[in-house]
Amino acid sequence: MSALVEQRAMEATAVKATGRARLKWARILRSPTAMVGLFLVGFWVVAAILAPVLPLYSPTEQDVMALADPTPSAAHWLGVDILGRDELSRLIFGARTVLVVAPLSVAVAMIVGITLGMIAGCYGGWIDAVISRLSDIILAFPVLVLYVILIANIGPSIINIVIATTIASAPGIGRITRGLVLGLKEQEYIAAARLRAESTLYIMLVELLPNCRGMLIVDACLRIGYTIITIGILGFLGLGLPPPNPDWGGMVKESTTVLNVWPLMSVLPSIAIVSLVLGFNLLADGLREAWKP
Amino acid sequence: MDKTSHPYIPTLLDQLNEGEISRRDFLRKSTLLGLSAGAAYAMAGIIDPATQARAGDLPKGGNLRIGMRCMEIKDPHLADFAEKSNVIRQVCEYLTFTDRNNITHPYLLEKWDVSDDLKTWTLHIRKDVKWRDGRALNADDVIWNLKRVSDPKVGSSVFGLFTGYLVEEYDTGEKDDKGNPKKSSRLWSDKAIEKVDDSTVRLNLFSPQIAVAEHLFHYPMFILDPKDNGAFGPSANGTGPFEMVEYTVGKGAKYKARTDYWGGAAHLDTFEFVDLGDNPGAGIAAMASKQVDGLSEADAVQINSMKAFPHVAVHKVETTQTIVMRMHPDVEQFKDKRVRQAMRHALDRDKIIQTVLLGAGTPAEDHHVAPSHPEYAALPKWPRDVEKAKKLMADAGHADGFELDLVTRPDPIWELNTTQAMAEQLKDIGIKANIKSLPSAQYWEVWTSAPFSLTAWGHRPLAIMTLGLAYRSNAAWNESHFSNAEFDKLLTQAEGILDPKERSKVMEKIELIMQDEGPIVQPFWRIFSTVMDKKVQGFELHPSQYIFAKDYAVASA
Amino acid sequence: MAIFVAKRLAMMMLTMVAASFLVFAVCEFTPGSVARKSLGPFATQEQVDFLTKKLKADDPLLVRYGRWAGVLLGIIPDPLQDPSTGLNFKDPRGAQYFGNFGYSTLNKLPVNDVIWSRLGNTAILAGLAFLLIVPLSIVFGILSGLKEGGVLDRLLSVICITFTSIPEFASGVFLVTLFVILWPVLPGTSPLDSEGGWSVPSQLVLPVAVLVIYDFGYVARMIRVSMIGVMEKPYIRTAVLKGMSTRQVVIGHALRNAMIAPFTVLLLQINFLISGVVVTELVFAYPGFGRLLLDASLFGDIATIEAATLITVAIAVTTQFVGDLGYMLLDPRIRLR
Amino acid sequence: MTMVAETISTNGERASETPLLAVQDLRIEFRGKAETIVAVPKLSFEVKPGESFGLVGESGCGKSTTAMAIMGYLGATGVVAGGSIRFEGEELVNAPAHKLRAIRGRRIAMVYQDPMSALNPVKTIGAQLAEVPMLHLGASRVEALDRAAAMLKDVRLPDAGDMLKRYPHQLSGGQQQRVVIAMALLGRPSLLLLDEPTTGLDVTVESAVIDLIGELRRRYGTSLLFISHNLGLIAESCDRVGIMYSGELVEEAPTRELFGRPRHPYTQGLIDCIPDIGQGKHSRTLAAIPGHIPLPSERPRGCLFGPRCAGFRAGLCDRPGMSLEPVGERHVVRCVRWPELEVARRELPPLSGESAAPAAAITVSDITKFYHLGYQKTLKANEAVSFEAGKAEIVALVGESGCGKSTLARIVTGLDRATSGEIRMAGENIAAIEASARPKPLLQSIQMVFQNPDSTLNPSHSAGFSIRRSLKKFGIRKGKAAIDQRMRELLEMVRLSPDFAARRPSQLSGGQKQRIAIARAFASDPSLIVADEPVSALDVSVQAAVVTLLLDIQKTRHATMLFISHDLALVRHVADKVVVMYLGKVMEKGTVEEIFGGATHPYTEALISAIRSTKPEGAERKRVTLTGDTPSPVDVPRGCRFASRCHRKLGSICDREPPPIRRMSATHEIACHIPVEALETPRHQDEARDRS
Repeated sequence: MSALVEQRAMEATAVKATGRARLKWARILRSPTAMVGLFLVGFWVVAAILAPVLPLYSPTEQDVMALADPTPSAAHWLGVDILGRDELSRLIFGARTVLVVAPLSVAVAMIVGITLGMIAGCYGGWIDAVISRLSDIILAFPVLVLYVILIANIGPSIINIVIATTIASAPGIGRITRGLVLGLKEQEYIAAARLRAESTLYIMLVELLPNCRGMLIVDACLRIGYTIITIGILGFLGLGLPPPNPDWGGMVKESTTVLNVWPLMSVLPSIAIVSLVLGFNLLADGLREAWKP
Repeated sequence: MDKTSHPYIPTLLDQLNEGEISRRDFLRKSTLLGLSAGAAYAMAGIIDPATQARAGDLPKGGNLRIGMRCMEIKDPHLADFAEKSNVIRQVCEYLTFTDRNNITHPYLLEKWDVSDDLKTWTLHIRKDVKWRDGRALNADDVIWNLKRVSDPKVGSSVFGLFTGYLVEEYDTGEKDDKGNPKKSSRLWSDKAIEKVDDSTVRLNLFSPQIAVAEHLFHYPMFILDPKDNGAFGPSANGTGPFEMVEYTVGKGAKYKARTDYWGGAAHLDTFEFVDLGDNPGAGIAAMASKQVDGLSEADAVQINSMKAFPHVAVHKVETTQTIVMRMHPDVEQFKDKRVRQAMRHALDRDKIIQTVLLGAGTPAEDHHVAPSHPEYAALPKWPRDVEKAKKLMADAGHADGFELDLVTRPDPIWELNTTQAMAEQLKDIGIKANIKSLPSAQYWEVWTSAPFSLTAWGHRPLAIMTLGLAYRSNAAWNESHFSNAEFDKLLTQAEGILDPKERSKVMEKIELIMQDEGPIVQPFWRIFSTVMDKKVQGFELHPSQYIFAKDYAVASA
Repeated sequence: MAIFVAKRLAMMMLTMVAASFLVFAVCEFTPGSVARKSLGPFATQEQVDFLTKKLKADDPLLVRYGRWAGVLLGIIPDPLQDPSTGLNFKDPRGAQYFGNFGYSTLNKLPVNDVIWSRLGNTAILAGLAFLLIVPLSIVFGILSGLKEGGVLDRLLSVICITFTSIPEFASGVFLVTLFVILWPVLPGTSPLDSEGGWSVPSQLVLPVAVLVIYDFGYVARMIRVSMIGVMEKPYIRTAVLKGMSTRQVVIGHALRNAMIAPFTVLLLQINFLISGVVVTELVFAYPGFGRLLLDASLFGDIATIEAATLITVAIAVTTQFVGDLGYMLLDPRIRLR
Repeated sequence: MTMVAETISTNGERASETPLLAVQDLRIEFRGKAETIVAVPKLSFEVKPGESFGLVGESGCGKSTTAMAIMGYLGATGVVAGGSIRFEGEELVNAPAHKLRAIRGRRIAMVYQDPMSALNPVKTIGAQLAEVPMLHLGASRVEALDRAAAMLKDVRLPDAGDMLKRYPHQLSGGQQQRVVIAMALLGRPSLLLLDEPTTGLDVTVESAVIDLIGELRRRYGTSLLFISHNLGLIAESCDRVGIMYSGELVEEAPTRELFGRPRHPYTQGLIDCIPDIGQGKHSRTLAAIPGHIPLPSERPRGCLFGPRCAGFRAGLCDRPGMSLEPVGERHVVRCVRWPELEVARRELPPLSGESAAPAAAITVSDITKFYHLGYQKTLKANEAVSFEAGKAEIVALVGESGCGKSTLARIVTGLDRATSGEIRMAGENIAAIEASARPKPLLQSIQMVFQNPDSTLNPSHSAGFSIRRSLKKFGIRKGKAAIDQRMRELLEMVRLSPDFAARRPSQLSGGQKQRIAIARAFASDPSLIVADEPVSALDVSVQAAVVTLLLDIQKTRHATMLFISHDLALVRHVADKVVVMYLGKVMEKGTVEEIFGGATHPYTEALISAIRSTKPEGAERKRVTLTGDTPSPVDVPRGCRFASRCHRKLGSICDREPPPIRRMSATHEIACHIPVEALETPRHQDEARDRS
């Protein structure tokens, strides 16, 4: 055995020895990066789930009195927005939207992308060629342009954002999946499965998919982060989810005009976006580190 | 008093003296009837703002930069945004000029004469007006322009204004695909626009119209050089105070003052528009960095942000600019007029003004006639009454309310904010309006077809102008599909009544119809505002958002 | 080599055809007709119908696409420029020439009159950003990849991840607050002329900074991953055990290998920057390509959208091609295969 | 403590001669986040000037880590936690960086396993070589390149000038390793560390590299620290050998002494594990060492080998603090029972039974497999391969990498399809039917044991998963209970306790994974097993156990087996018939006796000769050293495929014409231009011993 391999094995044992029998997920606990990410994401998820039961104002209720001084006060802890709506409530309810739309979009994109990638990787030949070429074409579009053209033309709504995300992300996911499948396809356990008359579908779902899981989860986290940014950008461009539902990007857009007098109005939703995206990015990074083979 | 003055003017003066009409009414009416603005102002005992502006010794020279969207400007007669007309306005001019007090003056005209029946308008063109290429402005030029905007093929919005007194609809005799007779429009007669002599043009109307002078100041109604054939650009010939040097869509416009301008050279040497895009924050940033000396417009929220800048002066003007939430009375939910009434009762207008405009507005009364309109008739106010509104809803069979898409657009942001504020208040009577904010271009596509929508209406000096465009049955811009025979009759009647007192009586009826069964909920009249660097002098904000750079000057630092 | 280039060119053509068709199809969803957009909102329905017929805008999608492609390739004249439309649209280049992107219904100008100067402006912005992103990301990536898990790696990684998590509009907002309002040392907008009292270079600082902040972290992370991989490679051990210093090893052996994989990523940023500038250009009122594209998309100006699409796709495919060539230069293993 | 005793025992005799390298009480730890792993607890040895010292052990025993510690290169987590490493009297542990840099590459140089990855792919050979003299000898670039060229000549690389301009990937594996050796020698080091320098190279290439190392060592007088798992290589290349087990030295002695009279049970076990080329299938069973090497965290008390040792005595062998005890001249051993155990050495029983000539179970005729790689590029993996295997027979396919043996295996199993030719099994031609198109009974009757234990089981599923799946899919048992029952039986058959079924592959050792794979292959009761290098990735001590197990099961199940291997010694031990392949073509086929007996193909001869033996006398065998490397299968020689490397090449006919098939007997065929008589002339080998 080569020294390097031996050394790597030793190091790996040192890192993993205690976690051998445990679930992969448990390894996250030892990655500070992942933990910080998990905390940030968890914070928003919990806030979003609890939003209806928390003692918050309605996110659309307009308090005209508070507009006199929209900065934080006892009544409105984080102040109010440009229409006198409670900022804290809008941030938390805004999390609900983004935490539904982004993961949902990515989930749909993942399903489509993984399916295409699996098919391309497993069957190869002209099927692979067609799928790959189509992916190349879509990937040649700059992502944001794709979003703007799509959303500007089909209009902003949750469904349309899901469609746009799917079109924009599925080729990338497909490509990653295809790459993983091409690597795994030559593994001997796949040959063993073929030799026991397993169907291609079975091989894809049971033999291949679980082994792509790690990479795909990491990728999904990154994509959710990116989709949150994209939703924010669409909101900022006025192509976001329709008002009055709180939308972080839209909140920034609404308040850019009062930046110099009431900076909190745009800074707070910006921080919300950054923290959530950062959470997903850190989580992805931590997972990648923790699951490094 | 002028000999040639209109016979009705003494009556007006009496009414003024007896307090039956306001000063402003007097000014408006008398100038309308051809009295010179200077004379009218003198009779009314106030100082003419035009002379006031000129009175001070404004500094000469320098460059002024104003931040404004710079869109396509291919055909001035097709300009559909005030911004587009502002770009052209520095080069090309109007026959008339309506000042910020809604008083209309002759401009490229020396004066106009109106027949007693308000059907014959004689326009006397100034003889000292020269095109940039040195040629004098003549009647043929004016006729070419008037005929061009009256041609439906050109597609100018002036066409809509002329419809009903200069332009008529006719049956082409052809059938369309469905077998319906094809209709088209044309000037009602060969004599409709008539050349009297080289400097006189006569308009022969088939129905009386008092707003002709105002229509001639409608923003696309530029007088262009026929040689340019309707095209505009840096090389375009104009009568205006500036020559356009450079124009880049989305970037900006540059002008150089003409030394030979007929009205006396502009104070400025050069003038610029700088495109700051659609991001309202950019305007503030540009002002903060002094990259521009002013903005063409700044909403109340922007003003609020900039008023603290030491170098910035805020300019405001009361306008009849407004926004209406309009319903198609032919859709299920709005069929019953009680629903529409309920919606009017549901509105807390002061709260909306406070929230959206930070107070910069006055409550409106759902009939699209503003207190500043000369024909305004005061009616009892409709304060917010949710109980009454709910009862009306229940009576109309909508006790549980209903849910409907409400179409609006994301820019300018005050429109969207108003939509949100109104939708929030409608919730209280059970109407759940799902806001659909469409990009402007798409919004204009569904503008008239969406059953429930918000529309901003620009400033117009006369209420009948708007009412005729927007609420007369089958009118060009009848977005609300409102159709009421009595309303139409009353409106036509009002358009032909010169006596403000008399007209107010008709207007009251019109207003009541609007309040009773009209298709709109109207929250406010907007106070229009903008900012200029304090070094900018001679700037007066025009309610139509018009920029007249020739009047402005910059103090050297 | 010739075969390789030919293949790539063919692929580029195919991609452009497919992409332009896809955009054409997507634009079908936009309400509104070319005729209405050309004539303006106040034209009578009669006039719109006339022009629709004239332009044959009711033809099936494929026919119209074919016609558009024909105009582009200079096979047929641009129907919008036909005098009989009464639109008075005139392209100084003529109505029929190769590369005719047609007439913009938004700007009422030939697309070629508008798009190239905008692209030029954006190229300045993107180019400057790229020039900063490359060295910054390489330095960050290499330094943090040198010793995975080390203090420096942790620190730089946190910076990179945080920066990539800041959307452009947020950093734009932050930077404007700081450097325009609170401490006014930079101009808040970038109209690209110096007459507002600020030099053009000073107007580029903030937009470039926004782009760099958002993008460099991502590239640095890619380089870091690659660098970590390289540093674990046996040939690095070979170099170290030859007696070379860390510096010699990094410069002499690791750098070039570590750049092979991220090279494509780096080049892809050109692509991203050229069109990903929409937000930045909007925030800073920068007269660029991104804003044009946004306006065109919102207006439904198909000619401009298509032109922008073709240009961005061409840039994308070209950078990919350049990426492949660079890849070959960097990695002798795949030379001329 | 026994430190003093150890020092004396290893150093005592020739204390006057200062060692070149003295490693003393070395303790190496890897400090992970979770815990610390002691890779090497306490290790002492030395290398004398001019000496060649071999360090032998299986994977994970710490031999390579030790080498890295000497170079001061233990990575981010590795730490020398105690002891000293002295080189020419200088302490290397915790030496400052500049001092280490001055030593590395100059006074101690290293040759690595896998030369391809040891060379920088983006720099030319010249640039990489020139660095050494420029760095250490103050040479200018031109000078350095001159020296590099000279050194390339010394390592027998042709056309040195051209070679300098090439990139590593343009060189063959053997050439790359020569470059690495040249690089190491350019600094004129006094000590050369060889870390598995030939693992991964084909046997014929390995042979040449080892010869080169020996020659260069004599020429330059460099001391060697030779690290390998291959006892044969060590036996032939080293003066003195240390055997390592789980981080400890268990025995150390001069080579002849160590292999002649091994005292430690582990050393003995290792030697017994290795099939001897000199011995045929039926001479003896392979002795397997039970159990597996303990993880560093699971080291037992006392003797580390205790749990696997037949001579383990509780109370004696599990006492801590075992020391190396001298057992003879310069011979030390870490075993308290060595005197008793030496007497009780095992005699290995011969394997019983002869198989009669059976009916053909599978007939492969004229199988050809071409892969079209692109324009006018064809990879000829197999060309006209024919052979047959009788029922319950073991046919070995032998050859070096690229010979097409694995492709053939894939075609037989249906993982790939033949371009042409026939494979008849039970009368049906299955050559062109891929697995997905094969009927279930056919799939069931052919199963495969794969090469790589790390990829043979799906890491996402439990070890028992695929066995259960196989039982269910082929309907071997119905119902969950019956399937589980059968699975337990199968696990028992491969000597694993039933609770292994629930374990994850990541929790299993390589040997255990291969056992599971064997159980899976036999789950469907196949009549043909294709075993593709089933043990080549395993440690020697485990290899023996797995091979023995495979043979046992094959025998009891009467399954036919295609045994694919590059290891001729193992083949000789396992097979009934042998097919020798080279570049997709069959060179020779015959019974195992015929192949290893008299007349053979020159290639077979080279293969056999390349095998290293631990038997001291083996070193005196005259070797056949082949030149060059196997050509690419895309660009095969026109005539005899082996012509370009053949040491018995007749002349241009070999290059021009495909060789005729020489029928040596009914079962023995050789494809060669050399006439039958010439082929039959006795070879250099001592054949008398073979037949014993």
